[in-house]
Amino acid sequence: MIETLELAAIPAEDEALRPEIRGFLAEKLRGLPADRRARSWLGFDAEFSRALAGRGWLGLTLPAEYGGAGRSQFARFVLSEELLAAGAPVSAHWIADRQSAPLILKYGTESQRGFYLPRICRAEAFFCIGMSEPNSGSDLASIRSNAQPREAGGWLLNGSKIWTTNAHRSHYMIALVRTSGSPADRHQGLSQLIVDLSLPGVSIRPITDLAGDAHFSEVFFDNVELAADALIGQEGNGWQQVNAELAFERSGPERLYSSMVLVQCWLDYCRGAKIDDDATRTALGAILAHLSTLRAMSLAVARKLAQGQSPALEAALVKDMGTELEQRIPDLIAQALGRFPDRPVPSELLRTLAYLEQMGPSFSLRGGTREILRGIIARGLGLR
Amino acid sequence: MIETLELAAIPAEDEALRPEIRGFLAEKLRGLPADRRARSWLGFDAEFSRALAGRGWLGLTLPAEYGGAGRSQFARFVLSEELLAAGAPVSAHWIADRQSAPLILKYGTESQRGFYLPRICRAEAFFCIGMSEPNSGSDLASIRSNAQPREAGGWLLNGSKIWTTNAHRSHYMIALVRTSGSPADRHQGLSQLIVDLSLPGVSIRPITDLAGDAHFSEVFFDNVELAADALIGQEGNGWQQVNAELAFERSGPERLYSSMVLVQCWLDYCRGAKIDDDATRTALGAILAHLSTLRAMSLAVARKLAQGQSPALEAALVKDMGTELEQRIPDLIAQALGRFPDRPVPSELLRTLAYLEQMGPSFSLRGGTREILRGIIARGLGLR
Amino acid sequence: MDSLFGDAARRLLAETFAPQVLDMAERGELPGQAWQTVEESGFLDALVPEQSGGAGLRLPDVLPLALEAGACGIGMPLVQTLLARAWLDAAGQAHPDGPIALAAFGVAAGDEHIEARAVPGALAAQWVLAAAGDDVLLLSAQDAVRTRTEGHGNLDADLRWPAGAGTRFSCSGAASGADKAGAILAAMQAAACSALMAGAMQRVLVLTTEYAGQRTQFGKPIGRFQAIQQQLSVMAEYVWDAHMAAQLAFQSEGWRPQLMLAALGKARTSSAAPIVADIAHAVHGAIGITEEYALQRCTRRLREWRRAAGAETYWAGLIGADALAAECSALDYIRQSLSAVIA
Amino acid sequence: MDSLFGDAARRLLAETFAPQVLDMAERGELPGQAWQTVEESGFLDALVPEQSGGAGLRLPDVLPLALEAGACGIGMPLVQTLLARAWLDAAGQAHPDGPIALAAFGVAAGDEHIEARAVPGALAAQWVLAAAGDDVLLLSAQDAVRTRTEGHGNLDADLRWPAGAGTRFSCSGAASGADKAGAILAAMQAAACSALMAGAMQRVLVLTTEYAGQRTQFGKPIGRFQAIQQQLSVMAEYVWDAHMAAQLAFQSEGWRPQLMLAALGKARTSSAAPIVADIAHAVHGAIGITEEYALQRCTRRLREWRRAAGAETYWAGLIGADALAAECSALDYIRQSLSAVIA
Repeated sequence: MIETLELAAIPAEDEALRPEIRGFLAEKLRGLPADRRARSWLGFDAEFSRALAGRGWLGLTLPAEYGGAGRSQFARFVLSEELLAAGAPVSAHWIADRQSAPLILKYGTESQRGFYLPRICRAEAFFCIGMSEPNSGSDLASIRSNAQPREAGGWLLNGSKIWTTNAHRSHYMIALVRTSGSPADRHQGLSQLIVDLSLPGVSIRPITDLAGDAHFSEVFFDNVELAADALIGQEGNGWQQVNAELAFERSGPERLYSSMVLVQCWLDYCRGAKIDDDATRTALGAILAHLSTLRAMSLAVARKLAQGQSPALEAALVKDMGTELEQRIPDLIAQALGRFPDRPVPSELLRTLAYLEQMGPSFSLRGGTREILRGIIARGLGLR
Repeated sequence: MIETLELAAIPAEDEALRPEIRGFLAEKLRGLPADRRARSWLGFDAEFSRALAGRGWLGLTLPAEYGGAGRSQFARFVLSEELLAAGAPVSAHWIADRQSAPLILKYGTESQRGFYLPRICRAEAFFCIGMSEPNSGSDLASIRSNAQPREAGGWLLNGSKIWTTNAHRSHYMIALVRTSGSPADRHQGLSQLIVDLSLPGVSIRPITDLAGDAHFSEVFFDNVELAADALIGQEGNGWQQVNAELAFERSGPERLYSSMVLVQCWLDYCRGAKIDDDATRTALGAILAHLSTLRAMSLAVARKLAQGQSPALEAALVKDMGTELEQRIPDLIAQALGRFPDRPVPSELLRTLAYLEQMGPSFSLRGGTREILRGIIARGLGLR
Repeated sequence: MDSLFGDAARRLLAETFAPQVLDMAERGELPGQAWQTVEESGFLDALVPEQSGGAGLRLPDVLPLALEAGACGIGMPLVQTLLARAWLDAAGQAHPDGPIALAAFGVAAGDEHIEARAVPGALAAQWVLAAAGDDVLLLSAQDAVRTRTEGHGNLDADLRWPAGAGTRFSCSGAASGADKAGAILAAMQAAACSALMAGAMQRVLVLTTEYAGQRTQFGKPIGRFQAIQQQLSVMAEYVWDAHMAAQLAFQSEGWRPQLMLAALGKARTSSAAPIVADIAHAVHGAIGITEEYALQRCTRRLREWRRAAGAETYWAGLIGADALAAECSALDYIRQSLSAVIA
Repeated sequence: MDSLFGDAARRLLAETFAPQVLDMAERGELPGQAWQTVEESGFLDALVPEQSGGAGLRLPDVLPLALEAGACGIGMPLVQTLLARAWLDAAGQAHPDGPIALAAFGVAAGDEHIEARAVPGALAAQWVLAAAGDDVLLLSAQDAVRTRTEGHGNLDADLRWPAGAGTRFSCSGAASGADKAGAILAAMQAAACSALMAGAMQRVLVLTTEYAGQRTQFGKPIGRFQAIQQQLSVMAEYVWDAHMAAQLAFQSEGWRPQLMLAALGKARTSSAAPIVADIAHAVHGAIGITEEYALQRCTRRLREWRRAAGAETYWAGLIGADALAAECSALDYIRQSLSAVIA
């Protein structure tokens, strides 16, 4: 039986970061309408990321020797929650900061660390993750992109990746590719390579999404020559590394706040229009109450991370429930607003609502579908 | 792709049954509190069943030559909906009327029809269905009860059945047992036998349910000697027959009205106490609207039955959604009542609510679990 | 019900409103050619009496057309135009050419301005039939100051005219309740949205089952996984239920939707819409989020039509209030107020 | 939090409240011996200050006991008695012996009678602490005319006393809002029910996973079927969430629950309770419906505690109204009003 999570408090020194971050955001986001801010971690703004880096807020948990701030997981929690609740456009550096940097720190050579981490902290290296392929979504074992060892050393990369967030505006991709064997070998023979996306043979086709944005891409590799140190971690160990990486991906507060700009926008409207009916009160209270328990659970996961544990199961559980709430919030708000069709609703609120209704389904695709997360939980329950 | 259902009207001559039934029920159910009526098709009252039979309302769709009324499926729909909405204690004859009689009519010999059907129509033969066994629930292929041919002719029955509704107060059981082969043969070698429950070697242990009632039993067969004509239908054809029978079971309006007494009791309370708040209005409207579309779908299934079709897929679909609504209704009403804890709620309503909250889960166990019904639908969608 | 009319209407809409045509409308340009084709087909006058030059059909007869408009994801107010033309004829007014949007809610006729908020499909309309108090106004959509209400691909708009604009139909003579001008327009919009949603959901079910049968993961089509099968079964249930709700919403002896049946239709289809859309996207995964794949237009419309003219909460509330005020039993309320079969 | 106190309390409750003892209580007989055992353990005075002879613990310290009372399915007002004793001590009153039920809602003190409706656990109580307007009454449950409110196995009752019965504590001096007598008793009942439900849900999860691992169908344990695994995972999520909600409801520097945290706890656990109960029964099948199997007591209690003193709709509405009236952002409202960690 899996243990339930215990309440964890944010240490005072980490909580102390909050006013400074708020001041920064109030200035940087001034005038940005809610429906733009609702994009948050799909909002790409390299300049904003550099400004954050200028404040020392990229690589917050990385060691100082690599340009990081050496702060705790709780500090990172406070920063993330302020950025996401405000709807800051964090997409440019988000993956590098959240996934790539910890991966490089854990599995990289000293020279890889020394090269990439300071650049990530300075917002000079944006990363994307190459996992899905046209014929493999959640089923990563079926990956066909492959890198052959070159005689001169290094690798020759061929194949393609799809649904890669920000590929067309990132500097590097950490790609999961086959370096030996065939798809029949399943998870054996997969490795992670860092691909400089400016190399010859790399071509990128952005894909327009249903909201009219192009946040993901298809990436083609045609005999791309990579140096030997493109390999990150151990050859053939890519599957294990990816799962460790996904645990980072799943444990952050971004699995909670994707609809927070909408909640705030709706709350502002209700207060401004003096709306205080029963349907509104109940929906608002239900949303806030659930956000509160999920936030507490997310903090408990952060504590486990801070203690050096790998709370993969707990992270999967919090993520699955968190994305479900994120997806449910637009629906609850649509119900509350739709209760009173004669009341005029500001366009900004309707745009924000419509955007999140449409993008909501993607919240449970990133980092493992619902079925996969529930499979992880079922394993934790001893059922498989 | 499966076709959606088309609206069907109840013919005027069948609709005309309604006032007569209402008059009868008004008299018979006078003074029976809602929490007793909420038991409806678990409410056993042999005298009530005999009174119904006296009006010619048992075996309504059976041919007149066997004592039936030769009426249409729509007549049966009207009768069933009036009985269930009123919460009449129909359990004594329900299974015989709904499942056993059509089964005997379809698969029985002339002599079996001549013997059983008139008795069913006179409420002199109550039936139960022996399917589940201690180690087989939905997995009927794993049945271990077996009947061996006797040298003198007939069968020797051994084994046991469990969760048999009304076994301890029925005259006959239609049991699915193995007559050849072993569980490894799966659905081969199963047959249906009509077991006279008064025979030597039959023993019955009622099981108390969570509401304190004993509506189902465990039944043991210890060398029960059955005559040759205990076999109904073809030897070895039991699995096919059972599935045809379950299609009857799934297609009735009882998959809709299990919580109807509660709805009415709640509605009476709200009108009496002049309750007209937003939460109540919305919940009531949602319940009535969904009951209405499901009723229309159920009528469309009745039309297909009347046309001699076997709408197994449609019945599974309507049943799955119908039981889900039946189960959801107590929850919706609990939410609406629980919105205003200071309002006094009559005990009768609370008892009815509590009973249905607790028994609700059983609605989706009878006649195929949710997973099984959804499997049937998935097959209809071409997915398996 | 698979009448000749239905078949012909379905074929025409599917041919006329190709994705490129819908894209054009979503960019805010009226697809004049497509509209002209439909106009010439006579379908737009289907509900207008024969003596006024229409086809004199009853509401249930045009359900196939409305379902197909939903299945195509047509955002311009086509079904609404059929209803609006019938309304105008009944009011003794010849109808203008071009698409007519309905503004059943959110209209404020003040001393300086007439404002209509979040009018469904207004960016692709030439006219707006608006309920303002006891009266109804026929306004030129193209003369209005129009502000797009939502985001990408949406056709709703806030509209503003100077006071006194348009043609005013005084309806204050009408009785109360369901016969009030606002209630009639609301029922028209609710019935239209019911059928549009039901049609879109059927399309979404087809797209999703086909995709689940083709897309392979872990060595087999994803439609073979029990978890996916269970979700698709639930989706099918809601789609069938929505179809039944739309049929009920379209039961009428004439052209005019009955208020409580329209309420039922809008309540049920609006409840189903987000569930169906969410399952469809969950099964499709990333490809469902792309602009080029057909799913997104249907699901976007589902969410728009669900929010248009009151969500399920509003319409269920209306039914609940009506049932509380009635004196019959719950079963009789369902049988009498929420059921109908027009032969 | 796995303190010595917690371990000891858990062990004592599990040993003392065996199923036969609970059955006795559900038949309306007070299990005097069991109560005596708990009384002698001192646990009932856990929240009473040391100077009054209690253990002087804070609310979060007694959470393990409350969770265990829920896991055992104890319907008599045990956790409520801990809180009532602390309240009485704070009011300067020595507490009476025996179980004390809380009547936070539905109390009417008229000229002839005092009536308390649907008081949770009243049939297994000797006393009732009731909020009546601005005052609180301590009444003898056994002197009341008691009418069982619900059905089989339920311990709630409607109670009636003659006017003037019991001891009256005048609390009208108290400030407003959360410090009103009614709000304090409501918060006590809400917090108690939160922990009871969270504990019961943990038990239900254990029972259900064990059953799914043992019960074989179609040749393998049902827990190996993807559809069952998905349901159990959802159940686990709600159980964890409920546990967190109960922890939050029990955060207090003293014995007294904070109103908004108690509201959060009751809202979340009440939302989870029917979902968890329904999944548990769906997985268990017929055996879960039997009286002799342990599941039904836990799920019955879950539904009772969910309905007791306002369902999730009431408590979410309270939070929503408070948040609307506040001036801070949604995030800050969550951080400041709906979060707390007592070191």
